[in-house]
This record gives sequence, structure tokens and C-alpha cells, in this order.
Amino acid sequence: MSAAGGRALSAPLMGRDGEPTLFELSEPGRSSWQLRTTGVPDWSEDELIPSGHRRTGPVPLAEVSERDLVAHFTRLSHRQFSVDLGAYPLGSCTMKYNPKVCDTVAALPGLAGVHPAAPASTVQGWLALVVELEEALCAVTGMAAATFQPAAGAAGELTGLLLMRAYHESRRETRRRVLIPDSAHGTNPASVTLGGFQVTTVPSDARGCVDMEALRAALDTDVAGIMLTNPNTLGLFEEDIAAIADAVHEVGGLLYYDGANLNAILGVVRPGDMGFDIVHLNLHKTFATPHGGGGPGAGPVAVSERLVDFLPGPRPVRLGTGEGSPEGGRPDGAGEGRPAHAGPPGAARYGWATPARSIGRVHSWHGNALVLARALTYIRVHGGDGLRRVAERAVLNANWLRVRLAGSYDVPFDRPCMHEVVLAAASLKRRTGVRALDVAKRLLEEGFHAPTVYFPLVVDEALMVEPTETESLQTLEALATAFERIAAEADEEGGLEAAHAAPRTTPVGRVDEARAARTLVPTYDARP
Amino acid sequence: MSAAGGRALSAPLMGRDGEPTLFELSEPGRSSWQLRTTGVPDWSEDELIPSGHRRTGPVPLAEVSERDLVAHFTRLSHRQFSVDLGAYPLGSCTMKYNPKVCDTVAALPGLAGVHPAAPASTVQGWLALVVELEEALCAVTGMAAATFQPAAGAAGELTGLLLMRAYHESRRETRRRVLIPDSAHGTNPASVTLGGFQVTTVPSDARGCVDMEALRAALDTDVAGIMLTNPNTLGLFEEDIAAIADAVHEVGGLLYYDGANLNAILGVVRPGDMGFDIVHLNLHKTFATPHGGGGPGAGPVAVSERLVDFLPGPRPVRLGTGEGSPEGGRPDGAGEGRPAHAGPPGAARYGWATPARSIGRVHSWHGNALVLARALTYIRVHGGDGLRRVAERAVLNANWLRVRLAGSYDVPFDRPCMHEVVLAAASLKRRTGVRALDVAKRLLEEGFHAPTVYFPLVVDEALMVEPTETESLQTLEALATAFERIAAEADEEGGLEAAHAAPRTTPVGRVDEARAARTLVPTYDARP
Amino acid sequence: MADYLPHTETEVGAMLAFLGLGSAEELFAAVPAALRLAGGLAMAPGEPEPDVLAHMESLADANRAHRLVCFAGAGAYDHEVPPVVRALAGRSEFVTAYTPYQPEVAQGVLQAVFEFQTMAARLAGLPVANASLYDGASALVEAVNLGTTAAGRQTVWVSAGVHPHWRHCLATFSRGSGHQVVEVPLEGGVTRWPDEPGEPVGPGAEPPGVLVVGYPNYLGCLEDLDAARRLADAHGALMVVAADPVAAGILRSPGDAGADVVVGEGQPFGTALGFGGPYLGLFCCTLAQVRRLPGRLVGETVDVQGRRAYVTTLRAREQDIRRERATSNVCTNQTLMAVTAAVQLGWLGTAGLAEVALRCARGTRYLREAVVAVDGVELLTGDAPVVRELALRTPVPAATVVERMATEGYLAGVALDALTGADGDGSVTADDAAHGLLVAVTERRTRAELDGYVAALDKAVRS
Amino acid sequence: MADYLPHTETEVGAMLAFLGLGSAEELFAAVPAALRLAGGLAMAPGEPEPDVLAHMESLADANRAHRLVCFAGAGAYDHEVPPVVRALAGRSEFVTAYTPYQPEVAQGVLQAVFEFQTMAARLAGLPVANASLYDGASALVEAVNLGTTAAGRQTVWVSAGVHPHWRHCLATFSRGSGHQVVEVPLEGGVTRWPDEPGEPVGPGAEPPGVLVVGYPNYLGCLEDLDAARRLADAHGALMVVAADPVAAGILRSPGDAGADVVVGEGQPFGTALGFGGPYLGLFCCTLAQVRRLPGRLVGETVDVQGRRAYVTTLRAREQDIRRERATSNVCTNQTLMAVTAAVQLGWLGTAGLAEVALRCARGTRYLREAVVAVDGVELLTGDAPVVRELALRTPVPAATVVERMATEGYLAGVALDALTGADGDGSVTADDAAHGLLVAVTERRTRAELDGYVAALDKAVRS
Ligand SMILES: Cc1ncc(COP(=O)(O)O)c(C=O)c1O
Ligand SMILES: Cc1ncc(COP(=O)(O)O)c(C=O)c1O
Repeated sequence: MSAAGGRALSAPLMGRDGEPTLFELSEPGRSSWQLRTTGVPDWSEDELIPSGHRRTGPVPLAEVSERDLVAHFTRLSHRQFSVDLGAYPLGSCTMKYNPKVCDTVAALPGLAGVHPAAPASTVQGWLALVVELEEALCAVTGMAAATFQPAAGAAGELTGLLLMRAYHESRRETRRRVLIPDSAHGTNPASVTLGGFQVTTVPSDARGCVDMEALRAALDTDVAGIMLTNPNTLGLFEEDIAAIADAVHEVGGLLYYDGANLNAILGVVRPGDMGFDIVHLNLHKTFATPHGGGGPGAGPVAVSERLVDFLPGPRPVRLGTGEGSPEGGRPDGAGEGRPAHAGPPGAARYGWATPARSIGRVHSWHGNALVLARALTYIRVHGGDGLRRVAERAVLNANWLRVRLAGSYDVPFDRPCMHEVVLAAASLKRRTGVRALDVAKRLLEEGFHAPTVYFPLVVDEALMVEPTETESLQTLEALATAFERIAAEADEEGGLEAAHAAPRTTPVGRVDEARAARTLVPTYDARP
Repeated sequence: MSAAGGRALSAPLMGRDGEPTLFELSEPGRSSWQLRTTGVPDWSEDELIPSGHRRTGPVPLAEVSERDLVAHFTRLSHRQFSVDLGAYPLGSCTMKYNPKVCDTVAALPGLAGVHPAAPASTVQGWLALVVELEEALCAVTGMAAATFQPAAGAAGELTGLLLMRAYHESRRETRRRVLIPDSAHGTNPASVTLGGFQVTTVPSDARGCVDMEALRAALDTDVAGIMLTNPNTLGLFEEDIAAIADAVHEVGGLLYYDGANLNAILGVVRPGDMGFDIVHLNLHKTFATPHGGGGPGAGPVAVSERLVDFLPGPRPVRLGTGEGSPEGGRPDGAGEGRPAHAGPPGAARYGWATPARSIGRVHSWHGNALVLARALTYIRVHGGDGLRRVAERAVLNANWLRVRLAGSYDVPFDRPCMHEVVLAAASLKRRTGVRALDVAKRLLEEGFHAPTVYFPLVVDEALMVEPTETESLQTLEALATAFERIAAEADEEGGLEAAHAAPRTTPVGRVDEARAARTLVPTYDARP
Repeated sequence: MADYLPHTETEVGAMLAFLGLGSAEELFAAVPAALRLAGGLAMAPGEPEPDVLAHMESLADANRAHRLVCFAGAGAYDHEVPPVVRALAGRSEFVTAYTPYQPEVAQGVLQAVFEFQTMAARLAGLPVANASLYDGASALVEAVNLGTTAAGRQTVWVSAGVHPHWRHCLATFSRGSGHQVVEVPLEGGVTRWPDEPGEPVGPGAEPPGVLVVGYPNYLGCLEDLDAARRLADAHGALMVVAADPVAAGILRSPGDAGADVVVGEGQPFGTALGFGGPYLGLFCCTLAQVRRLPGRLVGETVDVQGRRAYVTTLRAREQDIRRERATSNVCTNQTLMAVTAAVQLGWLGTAGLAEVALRCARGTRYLREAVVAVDGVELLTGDAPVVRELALRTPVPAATVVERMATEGYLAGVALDALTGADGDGSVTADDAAHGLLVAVTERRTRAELDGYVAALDKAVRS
Repeated sequence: MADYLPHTETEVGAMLAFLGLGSAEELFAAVPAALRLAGGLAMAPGEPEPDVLAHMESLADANRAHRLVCFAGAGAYDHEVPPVVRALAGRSEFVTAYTPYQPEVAQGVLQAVFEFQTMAARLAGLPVANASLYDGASALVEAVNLGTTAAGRQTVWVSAGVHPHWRHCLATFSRGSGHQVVEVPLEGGVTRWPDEPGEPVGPGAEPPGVLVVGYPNYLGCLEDLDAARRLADAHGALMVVAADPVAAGILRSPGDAGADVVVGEGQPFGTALGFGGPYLGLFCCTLAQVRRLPGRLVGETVDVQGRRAYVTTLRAREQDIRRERATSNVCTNQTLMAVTAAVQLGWLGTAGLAEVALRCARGTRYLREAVVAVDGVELLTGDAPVVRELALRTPVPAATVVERMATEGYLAGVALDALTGADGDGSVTADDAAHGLLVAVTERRTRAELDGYVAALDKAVRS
């Protein structure tokens, strides 16, 4: 007997049961699908597919009514925290409010309904959109051009590293090492490996910044470049950035800017002005495109003049006035590889071009285009003044929390931070046994998502809090009070047990992660 | 200090706190609104409004950020049960699944963006839509024509009664009484009063149907008509309907069909064939348009041939081939009151007409038009065959529950029912003290919405269950099991206390209704 | 076979067997065989959803009005509705819920409506607002029902400046309720009340129990509410104000002027034009009248644990309890539109509502100044101050102007005779009705659109 | 000033004072003054949201492709996405959540992904599926990374029938990973594998560690998976199948044919064409490879009370823990598209997916039969069986055909040279590339559209 689709006990409004899976809701012969009437002759499978290629039976999926489908996923949605429910102060993730207007934009049929291989003459709006976004991001970063193919930050990193490689190769140099601070995000070293380089870790100094001595010691002509997050993942601005840039450039290395923390410096300082050669941006962070429970994002890569020729292609370009001569690189024209002017003469103002020494394609098509449309919307609403305000308020919020919470948590690097503050539960743990993880789980009971914990790795019992600029002072107050209450309770009799019991108000309590790995159940069919 | 918009404790996922009101979230100087740039000169209020008419200050609403606005209403939505979360077996309400396609239809710019006073030449699609729906509903009900102005069932009732009045007046008859069975919905007597008639209540007999003797006794030429729900609100089909119709018609009265329960007889039997003269339909019940937490609905009224001339106007009509001669009534043409052919010649195939002896307008415009678009979508997907299937499955589900639950609850009229079954907790209450209301609250804990309780009034401790056709057998099983468990628990030690404590899993427990009425707080400003 | 039914054939069989039935037809044994439909419904069979969607899209495409720049108003306005409001008000929990009969699982709708009531009441300047009625007209009808009951008199003086369609509805329903509705004509765009309380207005011999006035009235003009209040007092009548809720953002509140009941059309607060519905009937009144309030009312209370909670209250007024003696027959109302209005008003906020009202007034002023330059076009109500809508007199019939301007991309406004009927009424003469064009300028209209409008009008009025 | 920031000026002042700062500028004291932007960003100031929306709408309107009847495919298909799927997958809880780091409040996304994994794995005929990669190309690249690591050999034999863009990506990333990618050409539409295992293919001296084949391949043809498996076995190589997930609804599963890894483009499952993204990289593998799996994996477990719960698992593979030795650098992926696919596959169900696949095959057959009647048009791959897409040879350049047919309302397909480059590649010659037109027929195409297409093609090929 299959499960009852109409029973709502898994909605936290109603109860604390688990939600049956689609497969448990399934009943043979039930269905939701409806397809349009086509009038095409109904040849049988036998007539259409050679027997050796035919399935013996249909793929067993689930068989549910539309009613149960709706109830199932609506209930699941009620079992999910999201920005739209409350504050999400995950450090390094910039979980700001995602304006609803962007959903409308991303659903416009004129954007969402466009096939990626349609000829340039039929996608002028899209090409114009990408070019406009490129110009905006170049203005924000101080770079010369950008590619939008990378689908997320890590893809941007790898793209950037391949650009670095191509650049050095073009100069007939073989450089094998890329420097990474020990506070870096895990994608950085992973990307370095995939880019065919070796990682050299540079330690942080006592102030939480790159140790200049160690950096200098690590630099030589085998260094292809350095990857920096600035402000770094400790939320601190690398004050010596000019010196770092000089030192790296001196040995012929390039500077890569991990833009995940760009939110802090919008309109204040630009990676290009700091001396960076390559920048990836996380549109799903700084530019407010929603994170989708893990994705999609978009990780465009902007570069300085000397790297433009290596960018992935084809890329959307504004066409010059001269016949078929786009502004840079080799014109690919209407359908990637053909003359740009196949449409009505003079109509096509945008086309495709592949840079002369392009590293090649890094995405099936043109990147996460609909995410780009969201980001451009966000950027235009804010404009130059608004983006600056974003940075100010983000930094203001983080510092307010830092000062307010300095009494109850460790602040490993207690100096003005940028858009996020790294706290630590190290003293708390020593004193009470309550760890960062417990603090995180207790915060859920307080009505907040937890901060990022145990990252960056260089801080013991790290609690990395990024309030973002869209949370109000009142929310910060409530969050701080919750943090304080948790610390105070930990000091009380039975505090450790209470902390371990958290969260008690959520539909499930602490989850057995060890068991998940030990007895792997990656699909419903693998259940014991 | 205002409340923290980013704290999510009122989302049942996170906790059990109340949600602050918009006013508590408000902070002076904060805002969400953004309006387009118009370039219109910015005259001041003083220049625009004579001083005696100006407000002294703005209307104090709330001042919240878009982020907090979103969080507030998203959290409120998590505090609300709905069809999309689970079964909603409210008797007489037909809370079936509302297909999502209808939301898409109702949001089409070509429907949602149309001004109601736009000339007929510019709203041909809307006029065609209404005419198509009229034809469909006439086919379903067996009537001659319909008006779509009434915004809900009760409005339809009153419209129907005014039609009844106009009809009798046209025959120079003054009839003062309207008969109503004692099981009728409260809107029926209330509408009768507003229609300027007096209510004569007709008792039900032991089988739950109109007592034919009493009916005959009540009939005379002062009777304007009778309002019947068939199947009646006990879920039973009035088997004597032909005799009732004859008897009422005999004295010159009209038969009014309250179509709230039409779901049971779609494609099986038609009000027109049963002898009814006037029918109102609740599109928000039978035709699956969602109920919106209390509305909007739509209550079109269909009538037999002899009443067509009295319908409210103007009404959309298909224009005849002859110049300006719509099929019936007086043509109002393009803009209500003007020639129909103001558009390009031959273009306007639909226009407006006001019936010759129209009772007049009953809505500011043309009724709840977007609800009509939803209903037509639903009807077309089902077609004649599908609507019949709807009735079959609705009746099948109700009877299955009736038989299954006959052992644990009273079934006051234990014979085959139609789309709903009236159970009763009378024996349960006698035995255990647990009342219908307690059963309802306990059901919430079981993950189901409660049935309608204490209605119809003729049944003591009534529990009126309408599962609808979109709930599966598995859901019925689970619902029945929950009902049974509740009855069984009531019989146990402490059962009464447990029942009184319900619901314990919901964000608020039983609500003090008496206090709400005693110390009226109708707005935030009236709080003590 | 296209439908939304879950039953498999196997299940239908098993369920019928459980009932001891041999076929689905037997489920309908109670329906006399003679009455049963033999051949099924005379309707096309079901079509798959995508086909139906395509059909509905083709109907939508057959409309043109939505593609025109909108200068039509008359109670239905093209205001900004931002995506955020649509997203929130469209959440399925609000859309697919029933009336909040079980408050424990309906706090979402209840609280949203409570917030709506609060904001509606503040707007009206009265302490009570209900949870919505069908539309402006039905709110007016209910107000008159309340007022006549409270006053104990059936005569109603209605300013001819009240929206003609609302007056038509009042006339329709008065056939049942038995009210004597007397229309008080306009003069120079505003109501010409009798100079002396005793002076008769129309055929009504009995003094009025209720007096209804628009603010602004449907021609856009500002009525003298104080004069109306004095007159009402002189007769011991209740004063009902039919107010434009957007203009209320900038105007003195009707409650401040002594209104007993304020009604209005709430469509401007986030609801689509939608060919006239679903809209939102606003209804506010004094505490003295709360037990006569039509429709639903949400009140604040507590739950068993003392937590704040909301519930529908004073239920004894309603039809399901009071039946033939209920204050109204309304049951299903327009809750979703009330929730939408709460979201929209939350989005606008204190400053935003004032700004919208101000921008409407500015656009109206701009048009008014520009339009008089068009040859043959005059202001129908002369110098009377207008706020968000204005009536023009065009040299060719207004309906013709509307048709012509539609081909230029403008929905030029509403021809007055479409509202009043060809004969005009107490608000306008037959000739003014034919040549009167009611034009609304919302905050969405840009200067370029206004200039374009004037140019198109200039062309359209040349006969 | 248009933004989404909550701070009032008073609050900003109070917060700065709390920090002992005199101005917002002082917040950035750590940024060397010399580097600071003096005049602010060289960008236009902010615009109100409605203006921006209008701008975005005008960009959308400047596109034409979405108004054409779509016969383009090449990995991105115009399948039915019903309103119900859009409504559910668009719920803001799914859209605005982060990666499920706190499983106690993320069971919604976690369970949906678990269901997605189950259905993706069933489709592939393999026991494991991950929680998504960026797109088909990135899934292929990851599969090759996994395969070469598992095999301990860098040489990869890739059928030229694999989507050209995917092969281009593989080439790009191989510059970093150091793989030797050898392209195995097509013959008659299918891969011409070496007859003998020892026979060399291209310049790669080392035997392959990985062998990649499409099913169907990008020209729509059905490859012999058994032959590929035998060859892989002969070399001790892993077999990666790049499968079309819709065709998989009707075809033998790659897992059944012995694939070690199956990758695919999941866009057809509910995701908009969207100018190429965001799409959904599908990745399935055997249990033997699970510890090399790239990206996120959701597993079932229990909570402290023993209740079923879901959590991301085998996290030690991932970059945040394993850093430079991670199996992949992927972090942000395409979870929302995986959730969307779960909803769409739930909607289609067992019968629906099979029906979609069947209807695609029927439409493709219908077109194939009709199109050969057009003068000068030939089937590029001859008699090779095709399922849901087919390659034509047109007498005029295919790009010209596409441009011409766009003016007739059809997106005629994808010119092969747009995929391969002007010189063709192992899949087609330069001449075939210039004249090759890849045409996809989905279940949405009606007979009338197909007939119209053929008529328009007939017109377009007349030079
Ligand atoms: C500092 C930093 N760098 C890189 C990344 C990787 O970005 P993505 O997750 O988009 O691949 C992240 C985000 O997780 C990050 O926080
Ligand atoms: C039997 C019956 N009649 C009439 C009505 C009134 O319909 P409405 O609520 O649409 O006014 C209802 C619905 O509540 C009903 O159930």
C-alpha cells in the first residue's frame, strides 16, 4: 500500500513526521502528465527502434497524481530554510535578499525561451544583455573584458588558471606553482590541481593576512601566480595588497582575485586597481542571484588587457560600424563560425567573436545565462551609488556584530573587519565543552540559520558570520542576543547537554552523518 | 525598538513563536516601494490639493524593507494550511485540487491586463471566453443562458431571487414567500430576506430529504419559489425532485437550484432536466478555482428560457451575422450603450447586450472575470467525459468513507450518499464527552484539515466530510484511520482530556473565540 | 483522457466492490432513471492541458486592450504592482486555503487579514474594517443596508457623483430591500445638496436615513464632506462616503470628516485590472455599527497558552448563524485580494502610498494643463479641483475618440455614456454623457506617454 | 535612491557611533587610500525597479528566437514544462536556500535531491547519481577525470559522435589535467572503432584509460554500446556514455550495456532553454567509483531519534575538505535544476517519460519521411537509425537555411558548422559541416508544424 499523498503531517505546521518519498507515494497506473495533441501517426516502438536498442520496459520512476505531486513538493518546501524565511548569516556565502523582480526577469519568455544555438540575428537582445553586463562588471572590477561561460566560482577559478597557463605558455614559460594563502577557500587549491599546477600554501600572519615574509620566500620564476581573496576569508582586507602585487609581478607571476568577497568593496576599491590580472565573481553572492539550494550560480571571469586575447570563446561582442569587424578578436558571426550579418543588413548590432588565442570553450553553451539576466537587473537597480551603499552597509553590519559579540565569543583577529566577521568558540569550548557546531545547532532553535562553521581552517572552532547588508539593525540585535544567550546558557548547569540536544524545534534533530557515509544509501533503491 | 524581520521563529520549521505584525516590524524611514521615473513636474501637494482637502500627514501604514516584507508574508504562509499541503475534507466546500495551469491562465497579460471599460473591439477575447463558458455551463446545467456578474454563490442567490421577483412582477403577481428546507445553507435564508421575501422553512423527513407532506402544506400562490440544494447539504439526492418540481410549478412558483453541490451530479443529471428554473454555480467549488482563503469565487446564475429576458446586463453575446443584431436582447455594442461595430467592420464578433427586461447590474463590472478564465480552463481539460468522471469519483470517495466509518461514528442517514457524507459525533459525545469540535481539532494533529462541523444544523454534532475526487484511496484510508483512532482514543482513559488538549502540534493551540468577541480588537490600533 | 483524478482502474474496481456495487453508474441509484442524462454531456471531450493552455492564450491574444497605454479608470486603475507583491500574494498557501474556519492552522490568512483591516481602517479614518466584500458596488449596497437599518428609515439620498455602476447596483438590489433611493444631482462637478435641510430632493417624501457621497466623486471632483455631514446630522442620517483609496493617501480622511461608513474599491492595491474582477470591496465603519457589519471580521485574541492569535469574530452577525436575520448574505468574499492589498500596502508603506497619490495628482495636473490646448477639448467639470481623474468634453463623441485612439496605442479613457447610459443621469446631461471622456492618470504614466496622449487626442478629435 | 537596504539614516548614524566611527568612509580604513576609488564607480546611478524591468523587457523583446517554432536541439530541447512544475520548482524555499549545510532545516532540498538521484540512477541503469554538475560538458570532463584516475592512464578515446562543444570543453580542460584526448571518427553516422583492440586510433600511443561514446550520438544515431564495452574491456578502460536522458526513456540503459559512468545534459527535464543555462549536468556511476565521485551526494540516514533523514555524504571527496586532492573543484552546482528535474520526472512518471520519448521518435520519423521529398535535401547519416534528432544535408549552406526559415517562423535546427567549426571534425567533413542541419523534433511538435516546416524548408533550399 502506497503512502497517503493527502496527509500533511510532514509539514511542520501540522506535525513532525517525515515526508514519504515520491516512490512511496507511487501507485501503479496513476499519472500526472498531459501532453499536447500532435496528430503525428502513432508508430509503435517496434517500428521506430531497432530491437537491440529498445528498453525491455519503461524506466520505473514514480506514478503520482498531480495533486500528490503538488502536496509532496509543497510540504518539502516547508521543511526547508531559505533567505525568504529569515536571516542566513553564512560567512563567505553572502546570503543577501534576492529581489523578486529578478525572478520575473528570468522568466520572461524573450529570455527564458531562447535556444542557445539560435542564430545571432535572432538573439540580439541576449547578446546586448551580456555585453552590457560585461561593461558593468568591468567597471566594478577595473578589468578590461570578461567571459561569462563559467557556471560558478570554481569553474571561474579553473578558467582563470587556464588563462594563466595560456598566458605563460604564450611567452614560452613553464611555471608550475601557484601560491594560495592557508585561509583560502577549498575550491582554490582544487582548481589549481585541475589547472595542472602545484599548490604552494602561504601562511597567514598573526594579523590574519598574508605573511609577507613567507610570500617573498615562496616567490620565484616557477610561480605562475597567486590566488587571493581580498578581503580574505577571515573578513580582513589584505592591506599589503600593493606590495603583494608588486612582488608577484616582479617574478613574472599573475594575480588572481577570488571575487567571492567582492561585496565588501563594491565602489570602494577595484581588483584591477589593486593590481590583479584575473578576477572571478560569484554572481550568486555579490549580485544577489539566489543560490537555489546549492546552485545555479555564475562565475564570470574578468581579466586585464593582456589576457583578453586568451578568453574563452565565442563571446558576445558589440559589432563595430565597419562591416563584420567586431571590436576584438576573430568574428564568428551569426551562428558561431559564420558571417555576422546574415540578418537584415544593419540589423545585427551584436555578434560573436572568439579571441585570437582563446583557451577554448569552458561551457556547453554560453554560461548560466538566466543568472546573468538576474545580475544585470540587480546592478541596474543599484547603479554605481547603490553598489557602494551595499558595501558600506555590509561592512557596517559585520563590524557592528563584531563589536557587540566581542564579549561573548573569541574574535581571533580583533580589528575592523570587512563584510564578515570570524568569531570562534574556542574559549567557550574550553570553558564549557560547547563547540562551534553546538552553537550552530542552537542558533537554529533561535530562529536563525547557522553561520559557516570550522572555516576558515586556520581558525580553531571558527564561526564565520556574514550578516549581509539586507539584514536590519533589529535583526542584528536579535541575532546577537541569540548568540549571547547561547554562550550564557553554556555556562549554566546542564548547558552542555542542552547544547548537544539542539536543535529540538526542527522537523528532524541532529542527523547521523557518520552512518550516512558508513552505510551509503545514495538512492531509494539502495535502502537496506 | 521594532521587531526583527530576519528572525524566523514563527515559521513552524523553526519554532512556535508568533509572527510580529507588519506594524511591529515597522521602522520610521524604512521603505520598499520603487516607482517608475516619469519626468512629470514635481508640483507640491500644496499646489495640487486645496488646503481644506489635504491630509495633515501621510496615512500611517508600515515602514518595512522589501526583505522583511518577504520574510513576513513567507512566514505567514507557513502558518497556513491549504489544499496544496494536504486533504481538506470540508463538507459543502468541495476543496478539490486546484490545477496550477489555471494560475498561469489567470496571469496571462492578455487576460489580467485588460481594463473592464475598454471598448468591445479591444476585448474580443474576453467576450469570447465568457460566451464559451456560458455555453459550457448551460450544457452542464441544462439551462438556456447565464449571467456571470455574481461574484460568489450568495450573490448568485440574491440575483436569482431578484430574477424570481422580476418574473412574478412581470406577470403582475405579488408573491411573498420562498420555501427553504431546514438543511439549507445559511446564505439561502439570508438572500431570501435581501430579495424582499419571507422564508418559509420546510422540514426534512426521516430520510434526510424534503418532507413532501410539509412541502405540500406550505405551498400556495403566495409562494414565489423554492430554493433547493440537490444533492442537499446532507449529501443526499432529493429523489422526489420531480414531484417537488411539479408541486411548486403547479402553484406558479419557481425552482431555484443552489449549485454548491453540483460536483456530485456533473454529467449525471442536470438541474434543468429536474425542473429547475434558476441555478447558481460556485465555480470556486465544482470548477476547482481556488478559494483564496475565503474568496474570490464566482457565482454565475443560469436560467431557463422564460427568465433569460430578466438577466442582469450588459452581458457578452456572440453577434449575429446581421448588422448589430446580437442573438438576444438589446445590443449595447462596443462600449456598453454604443453600436457594436465601432471597430474595423466585421472584426467584432462579440459584443454586449442588455436583456429587454433586465433586473439591472449586480456587479461593478462584469463579475470575477479571472475566476471565469480558470473555470473554463478546468472545464476544457475535463470535457464532458471528464466532468462525469469527476462526479463518479467524488461520489465513490464519499461512499467509501461512509461505509468505512459507519462503525466508529454515527451515520445519521445511512444510505448511499452523493459527494459528501454527514457523520455525527452524537454517540461519541454521549459515551465519552468528546464532541465534533474535539474530533475536528484532533484531526489537525493527524495531518488533515477538519471537516465542516455543526452543519447542517439539522444533525446533532454533525461532521460533514467531503473528500472530493482528487484525494486518493490511500488518503481516504489514512483519513479514515485517523478518524477511527480518534474515536478509539476517546474511549480510553483520559481520552476526553487528550481530545480537549488538541491540537497540540500546531503553531497555536485552541483559540479563545469568546474573548475575541468580548474584547473586540478588530485592528492593531484597538489593542488594549 | 486528461484529468486530475488519482484513481487507478484497479482502485475504482476495489472501491466499488467494497461498496457492493457493480459499476460506477450504480453510485447514482438515488437519481431517478428518467432524469439521468442518457448520452453524457453535450460537450467536447477533455483535451490535454497544453492544448487548453494554447486555447486560452489565443483568447488572451484576441484582446487588444492590455497592449494600449492605459488612461482608463472609473474605479479600475493601472497602478504599479511589483513582482514582489505578486510573488507573495500568489503563494499557494494563501491561494488554495479555504475560509479560516480552523484558526489553529489558519493564522497566516487571519493575520494578513488583520493587518489589512488595520491599514484599511487607518486609510478611512475609522476604527473598523471588515475582511472584504466583492467590490465597490457591493460594499456600497451593504453600507446602505447597514445605514437604513441603523437609521430605521428606508430613504437613501445618493449623490449622482457616486460611480454610476454602483448606483445601478444599488437600484437593482433596492428592488429586494425596498429602499427608496433618491439621486441628488451634480452641479459644476459636485453634488448640489439642498440648501436647507428641509428642501426636498426628488420624489422621496421621507427624510433620508442614509446619505451617500463620493470622495472624490466619479468625475474626479472633490466634494464638500463637511456640508454632507451637516446635512446628515440635520436629518439624523448616517453618512456613507464612497472613497477612492489611493486619493485617500493625500486627502483628508472621510472618517475625519465624520463618515459613519466608508466604502471603496480596493482594486488599486495590488489587484490586476482583470477585466473587472476579482476586485476588492472595502468597508469601514464606526464602532457603533460593528454589530451590523456585513461579512467577515478578524479579531485578535489568545490561544489556550496565552499566545497571541487571530480568529474571525462577531460571527453571530453572519448568515451561517443568523440565517434570515443576518446582517448580510455574504459568505465567500475576496480574502485573497485583501491579503494582496495587505502586501501591496506593506510594500508601499507610509511614504509610498502618499507618493503614489501625489504622483497621480501631478500627472492629472499635467494632463489637465496640456489637454486644454487641444482644439475643441474642454474640461467637463470646469475649474473644480480634481485629484487623480478628470472628465473632458470632446468635440466628437467620446466613444469615437476612444476607438480612434485605440488604433494609436492608447486606451484613452472611459466614455461617460458607457457608465451612465446614453441618457446621462443626475451627474451629466445626455449630451455631456455622449461627449464626456473620463481620463485617469496614474503614477505609472510618464511625461512621454502624456505628451503622446495629447498628440493622439488632438488627432482623434478632428472629425 | 533605489535599493533593498533596510538601514535608515538614523540607524546608520547610531551604528557608526557604536563603532566609534565618524563616517561610512572610515569603515574602509584598512583599504590603502591610494587604491580607493575616488569618484565612485563609472556607472549610471541606480534606477527604480520598474524602469529596470522595462529595460530588461526591451532586451527580451529584441530577441526573436523564442517566437519561432523550435526544431533546434543539439542538447537543448523544447520539451513540455507544465505550469505545475514551474510553480513547484519555483517555490522560494527551494530558490533562495543555500547548499544544505544544516540538514535539520534543509530536509526539503535534501529529499528532493535524493529523489532526483534515484530517478537519474534508474534512468542511467547505474546505482549512483550525484546531486548535479554544471552541464553536460562539465559532467563529461568530470567523468574523464574520474576515469583516468581510476584507470591510472591519461589517454582518452572520445568518439567524434560526442557533442562537439563537449569535446571542445574536454580539450580546454585537458590543457590543465594533461589528458591525451584522441578523437575516434564517425563513419556512416556511428563511431568507427578500431577493428582490433590493438589497432591505433590517432596519435595516442598509450592504450586508453577511458573510452567515451554518445548514446544516441549528437547526430542522432544509435551507437553500438556492446562493441564499445568490449573494446574498453580489451584495454582495461572505463566506459563513459554521454547519453540523451529523454531518449533513455525508450532505449536500453547505458548501465545495462556496462557503462562505468553515464553523463548527460539534464536540461530536458523541466529547465528552460534559457540561452543555454542554467542547465543540469547529470552524472551517474558504479558503486566501485563512488569515492571518486565529483560533487555533492545526498544519502539517507537517521536523526538522533531514529527518524529518516537525508544529508550530504562522502564529503571527504570534496574540495572544502580534501582541497588540492579533491576529486573535483565543484562547489556551487545546479541543485535547483536537479530539484526541477525531480519535479518534472515526478510529473512525467514512468509512463510519461516513455511517452515523451516515443513521441519524439514518432515526430522524428515523420519528419524524416517527409523531408526526403524535398528537392536536394538528403539524410546526412543515411539509413542509420535515429531516435529524437536527425541530421540533414541541405543543398544551400545550412546557416542560410536557418536564417531564411527564421523569417518564416521556424528555428530550423542547428547548422553543424556552428557546432564543429567551419572545418568540421571527426564527425563530419568541412563540406558536410557547412551543409549539415541538425533537426530535433520533440513531443511538442504537431503534425501541422511538421508539415509547415517541410514546406518552409522546401522554399528555403531553393537558392
Ligand atoms: C571564497 C570563495 N571562493 C570560491 C568559492 C567557490 O564558488 P562556487 O561555489 O560558486 O564554485 C566560494 C563559494 O563557495 C567562496 O566562498
Ligand atoms: C450549499 C451552499 N450554498 C451556498 C453557498 C454560498 O456560496 P458562497 O460562499 O460562494 O457565497 C455555499 C458555500 O459556502 C454552500 O455550501
